[in-house]
Amino acid sequence: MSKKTYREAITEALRQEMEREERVIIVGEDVAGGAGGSAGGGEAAGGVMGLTAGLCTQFGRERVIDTPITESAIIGMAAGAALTGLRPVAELMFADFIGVCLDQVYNQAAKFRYMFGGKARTPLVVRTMIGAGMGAGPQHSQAIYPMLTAIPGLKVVVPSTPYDAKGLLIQAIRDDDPVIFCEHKGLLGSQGEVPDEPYTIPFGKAAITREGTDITLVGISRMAVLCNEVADRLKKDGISVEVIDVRTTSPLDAATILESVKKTGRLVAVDEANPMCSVASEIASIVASDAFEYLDAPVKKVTAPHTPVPAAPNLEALYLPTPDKIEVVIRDLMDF
Amino acid sequence: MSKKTYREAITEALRQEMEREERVIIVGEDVAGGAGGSAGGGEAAGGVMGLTAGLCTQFGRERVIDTPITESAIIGMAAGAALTGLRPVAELMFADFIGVCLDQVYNQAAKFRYMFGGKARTPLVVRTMIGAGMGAGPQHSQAIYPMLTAIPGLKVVVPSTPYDAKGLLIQAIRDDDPVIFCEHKGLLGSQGEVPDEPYTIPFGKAAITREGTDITLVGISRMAVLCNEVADRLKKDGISVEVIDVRTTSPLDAATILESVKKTGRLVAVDEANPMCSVASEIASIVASDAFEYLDAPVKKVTAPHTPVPAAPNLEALYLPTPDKIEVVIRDLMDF
Amino acid sequence: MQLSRDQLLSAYRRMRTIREFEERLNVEFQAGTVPGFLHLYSGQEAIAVGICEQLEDARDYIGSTHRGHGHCIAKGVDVKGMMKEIYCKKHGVCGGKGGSMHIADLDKGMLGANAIVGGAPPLAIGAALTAKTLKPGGVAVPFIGDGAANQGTVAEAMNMASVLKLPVVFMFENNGYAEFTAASYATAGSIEARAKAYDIPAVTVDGADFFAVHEAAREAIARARAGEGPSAIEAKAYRFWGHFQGDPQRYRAPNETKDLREAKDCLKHFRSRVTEAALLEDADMDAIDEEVLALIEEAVAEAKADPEPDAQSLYEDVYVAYN
Amino acid sequence: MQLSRDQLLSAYRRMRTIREFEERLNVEFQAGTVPGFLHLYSGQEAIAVGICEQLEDARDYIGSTHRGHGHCIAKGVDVKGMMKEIYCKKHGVCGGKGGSMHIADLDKGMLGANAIVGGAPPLAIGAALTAKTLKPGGVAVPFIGDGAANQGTVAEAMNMASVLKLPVVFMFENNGYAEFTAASYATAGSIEARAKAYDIPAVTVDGADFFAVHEAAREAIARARAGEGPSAIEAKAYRFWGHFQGDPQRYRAPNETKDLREAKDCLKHFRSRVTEAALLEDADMDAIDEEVLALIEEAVAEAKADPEPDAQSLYEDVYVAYN
Ligand SMILES: Cc1ncc(C[n+]2csc(CCOP(=O)(O)OP(=O)(O)O)c2C)c(N)n1
Ligand SMILES: Cc1ncc(C[n+]2csc(CCOP(=O)(O)OP(=O)(O)O)c2C)c(N)n1
Ligand SMILES: [Mg+2]
Ligand SMILES: [Mg+2]
Repeated sequence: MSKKTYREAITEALRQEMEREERVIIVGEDVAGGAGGSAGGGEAAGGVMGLTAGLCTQFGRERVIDTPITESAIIGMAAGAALTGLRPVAELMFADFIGVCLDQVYNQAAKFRYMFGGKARTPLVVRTMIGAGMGAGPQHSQAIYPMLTAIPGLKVVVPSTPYDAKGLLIQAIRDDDPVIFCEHKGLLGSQGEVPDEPYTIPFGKAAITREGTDITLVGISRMAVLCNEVADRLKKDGISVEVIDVRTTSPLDAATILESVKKTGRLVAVDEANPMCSVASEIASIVASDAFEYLDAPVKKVTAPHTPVPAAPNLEALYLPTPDKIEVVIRDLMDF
Repeated sequence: MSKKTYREAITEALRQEMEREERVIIVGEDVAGGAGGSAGGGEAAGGVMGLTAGLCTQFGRERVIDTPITESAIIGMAAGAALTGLRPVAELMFADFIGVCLDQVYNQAAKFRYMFGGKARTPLVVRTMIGAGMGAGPQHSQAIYPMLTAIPGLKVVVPSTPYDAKGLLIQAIRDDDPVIFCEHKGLLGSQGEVPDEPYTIPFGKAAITREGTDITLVGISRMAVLCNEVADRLKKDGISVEVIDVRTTSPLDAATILESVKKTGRLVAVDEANPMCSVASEIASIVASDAFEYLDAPVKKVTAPHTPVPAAPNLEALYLPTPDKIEVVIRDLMDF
Repeated sequence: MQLSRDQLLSAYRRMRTIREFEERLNVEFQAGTVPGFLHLYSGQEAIAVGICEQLEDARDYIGSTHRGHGHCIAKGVDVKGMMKEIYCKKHGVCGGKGGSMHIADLDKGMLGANAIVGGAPPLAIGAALTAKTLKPGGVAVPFIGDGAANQGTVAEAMNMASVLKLPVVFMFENNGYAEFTAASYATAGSIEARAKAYDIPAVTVDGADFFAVHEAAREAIARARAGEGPSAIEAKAYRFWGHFQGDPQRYRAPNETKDLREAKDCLKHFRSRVTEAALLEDADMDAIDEEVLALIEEAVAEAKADPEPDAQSLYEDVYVAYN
Repeated sequence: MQLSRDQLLSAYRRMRTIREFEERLNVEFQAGTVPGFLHLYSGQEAIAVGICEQLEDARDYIGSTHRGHGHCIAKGVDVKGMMKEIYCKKHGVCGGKGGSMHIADLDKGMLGANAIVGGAPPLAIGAALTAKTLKPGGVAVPFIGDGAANQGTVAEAMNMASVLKLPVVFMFENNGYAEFTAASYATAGSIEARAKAYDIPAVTVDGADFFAVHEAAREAIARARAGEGPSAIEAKAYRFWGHFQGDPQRYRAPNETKDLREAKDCLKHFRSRVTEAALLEDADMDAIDEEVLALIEEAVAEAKADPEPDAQSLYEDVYVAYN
């Protein structure tokens, strides 16, 4: 156990799984970096955010494969490799780029097993960066996991802590189904205790990160961090908030959420995505269906507005859910 | 006014708008058909379903443009043309193909106006075929509008009758924002009264197709037809069902739905899409948030299961929501 | 290269099986017994068989298209299982959940028909990556129509295969049409030139000539197995039917398909070549014709008799495990 | 073709403006005053200017990339409005909502920088379709990097433009790198050959040579205006900075950028060409240098002083009308 950043936790998970299993390979743009450059090759970057740094040196360019900028070919190649015996971890640099390769994810990888009558295994992991807050503008800041959560055959992982990032990524790599692993760029530098040895965290098991009795607050990815902050803040005012970090949006741990709401009678779901057809909407609909009798107040969600992500930092700050916005909704519900 | 099929209503809307406005053009695969063929060109098909039949003869190949099978280039070209002064209606043959061209829809066309500070207009229409029930298999049968509904900057239209198809398509063509127009393949042959002259139906205005007082049933696309059937059936048993056909999922007419639920106290949302992050979930979440005090029973949705669409007709029939399945949920709620 | 008698008989059997399978499906489709869309491969048999006869089950892969029956049969997928799948029955190779456009058999290295035009080439290069990494000498073959050749995924797959020197043979089947649109209209320039522009050696052959395809494929496969990277073959092909069954083919000159069946039938071509060279006798092939006829007859009968998939299977096999 | 004195001065001014704009942004970025990602165009000025000087505002269009400042300036977008946009301020050309990677000015025929690699070429052919339909003689120019050249969208756009004979000039800027990866590794074969494989006439020129670019562009534009369809130009380009500001460039030989600034500076090349040929004098250009310096100085000062966008604007302009 030692303090590590989210970024380090991810790199460590990749390294340990590559050490454990030869068939784990990494493919993507600049995942090694420097191929063909005038400096004479060698490891140049390890990804734009350095998350695969050092892996090419350790495992060689046969297992850490730089590709052209062709996401359909990257994800498709990884899916085809997964279908035939490798365990590829493909990097989709920014999740916003899903638009140029969605077919290979949703019509191909996610459907193989079903379409082929249960005979396929597709141990594919797509690591990708989500989220706003870095001034990266409308095409590099989106939280696109809701549309992926909707896709049968896919699993969607949204870790909020270094500990979860490592354990869930190792699970993703060992998992025999296609997994989208969403790394929030606003969390890369965040720190936490992370065991040095490999471990897995099962999919579909939410984490209760704060116990409480007055209201249930469900957070996704970086929003879970905000939820904890709000819970700690409100505790001082005597409002007991239970915080649930979903960890994976597919499978979604409805049981833990429902159990909590049955206790608290109130729900707020916090999602960085746009509001319509969001995971927050999904959670709200499940609670309104299956815990209706226990509800003491309307079911609420806090999300980004129905707008693209603006480039201007002041607008981007307004765009994002914040502890203050969440607090207002909670206080309203407590007064209901 | 005369009886027309959904298919005829669509063709008529296209023809009348092309007659009215020179800048309206059609692009897509085989929208004319027969280009370069040994029969010596001429109009050969008018789309795989014949929805653009006759238009090439009337308006010429300059305005009804056959393209290669390259959906990114088709939708992107149409978006670029829309941005610069044309009013293109692009055909994405099956909605399932969104996977190979999503970027041009969601990162490009839908974001132009916002990213460019309000200076762009993108009068783009993408007509596309959705839905299961024809034995077309997992990659030709999906109801993918939820992921499109989530996208700010886009409008999503889901007509369920010939009347709505014509009025909403004309509105779509005259609209200055990008619109996805979802034609349900199971409705193409359905008939109804349709005015012969052009008319528009505004977006964001749901239709109350059955008035009732006991329960609100909201349907999307072909599901609205099923909802009407259920309402008629239950009327005989003294259950008064109000049916709302959303007509457009973005904008979504929350006001009409909320007003109805405030009257009935009960909601079932019926969606042919997979359950997670569906439009049904969105509707349920809105009702649980904004009409909570009026609810007498849990908020329910009836959707496809979290599986791909199976090819086998018997499984496909099980996959789809049916009047029987809807009826069971309603009866349960009435007993609540 | 001179093929052995056994090789010739095997090739003829596969081609004949495909033809019979497809022609029979047409009859059944007209009778209304086959669900879904149906795209027949009749006329193109020499292409699938010309290359697949040189592939192995365990280490070689193919990626296919919506017009995939011929590719499947050529790669050794069980004909009866295929027929049941096309009928969407319980014992179909995909349990009835895939249907005509999704037949796959991973044990045979068959990565699936694919209802997304251009969907398979990225997957096929992935199988080539597996071969390169785990199965020395293995090769992957995506089949690509003249229409599909325009999809961006195909360009991307060619570039990737070239950059990573993957053991791939891009097998283009230019049958002159994509749906109702001619390749002469929609496919600009030349497919062969496109491959070459990615530094991929490419040749063009007559797809009605089994021996021409076989020879081009032999060289390309050898190159791939030797670790020298991808190749491409553009086979001129002849689609005897419409795009799908039910297509009235108004875009084609009235006699076009009839003429093609006369002049460009790979089975006739094969038969005359091998009999003229006295490699096989008509009787050899007549016997195969009979056997194949019986096989397809049985396959159809069994498919019709097979039960529908169990209701429960709707929910099965979405995931290996969802918890 | 011999350019007039005015044309030469105009071209020099634009190139110098781009260079100054970018070099100053680097200084400001290092000082931490610029938000977001920053991809500078220094070194490639002759390419944007070589073609855009021959385009008109009203009927000619360009589609750009993440490295779009140079394209914008060359197409006549207001420099001060651009600077404010990069600072994400209220009076930026996109109201601060686009930032560096999304600068657009439709009145100038500038269809937007684009943060999606390969995003713009499909849009540009759409503008070409508009030109063909509504604006006779108009032409559209997508700029495409060596990395972007591999994206499927680019292949699709080339094929579509060729099939529909659209007035497009595909302007490839091969600066040898896509991020940290060399074109020699990732871009197989030849870009020029790729265009030709779609039946698109193509040439390769030295992008440091304004006159070479100008001449190739002149021919391509003339072809487009005459209704003869698309052309392509591959310009060898030289990226003076890293991929983005902050890139330590470990993949490049230590002296590479210094050497390029010596040997491949389009401004130096231009100056020596025009002075040797006695077309302009050093003093003419020195004067422009001074004016440009002052302009950029002002642009930065105004950008810094400009207010942030109003909070309300977060919700505005998602739609023309949502009801
Ligand atoms: C992405 C996508 N676009 C369009 C289609 C519809 N479609 C199915 S087959 C086909 C024509 C394919 O032509 P080609 O590649 O030449 O193959 P062929 O049918 O001649 O075998 C089209 C347009 C599809 N299935 N997928
Ligand atoms: C679809 C997509 N993939 C990847 C990226 C990340 N990215 C931004 S610029 C770039 C390199 C582009 O290289 P090139 O086209 O040569 O242009 P240059 O940077 O050299 O001007 C990459 C990979 C992106 N923005 N969009
Ligand atoms: Mg074809
Ligand atoms: Mg480059």
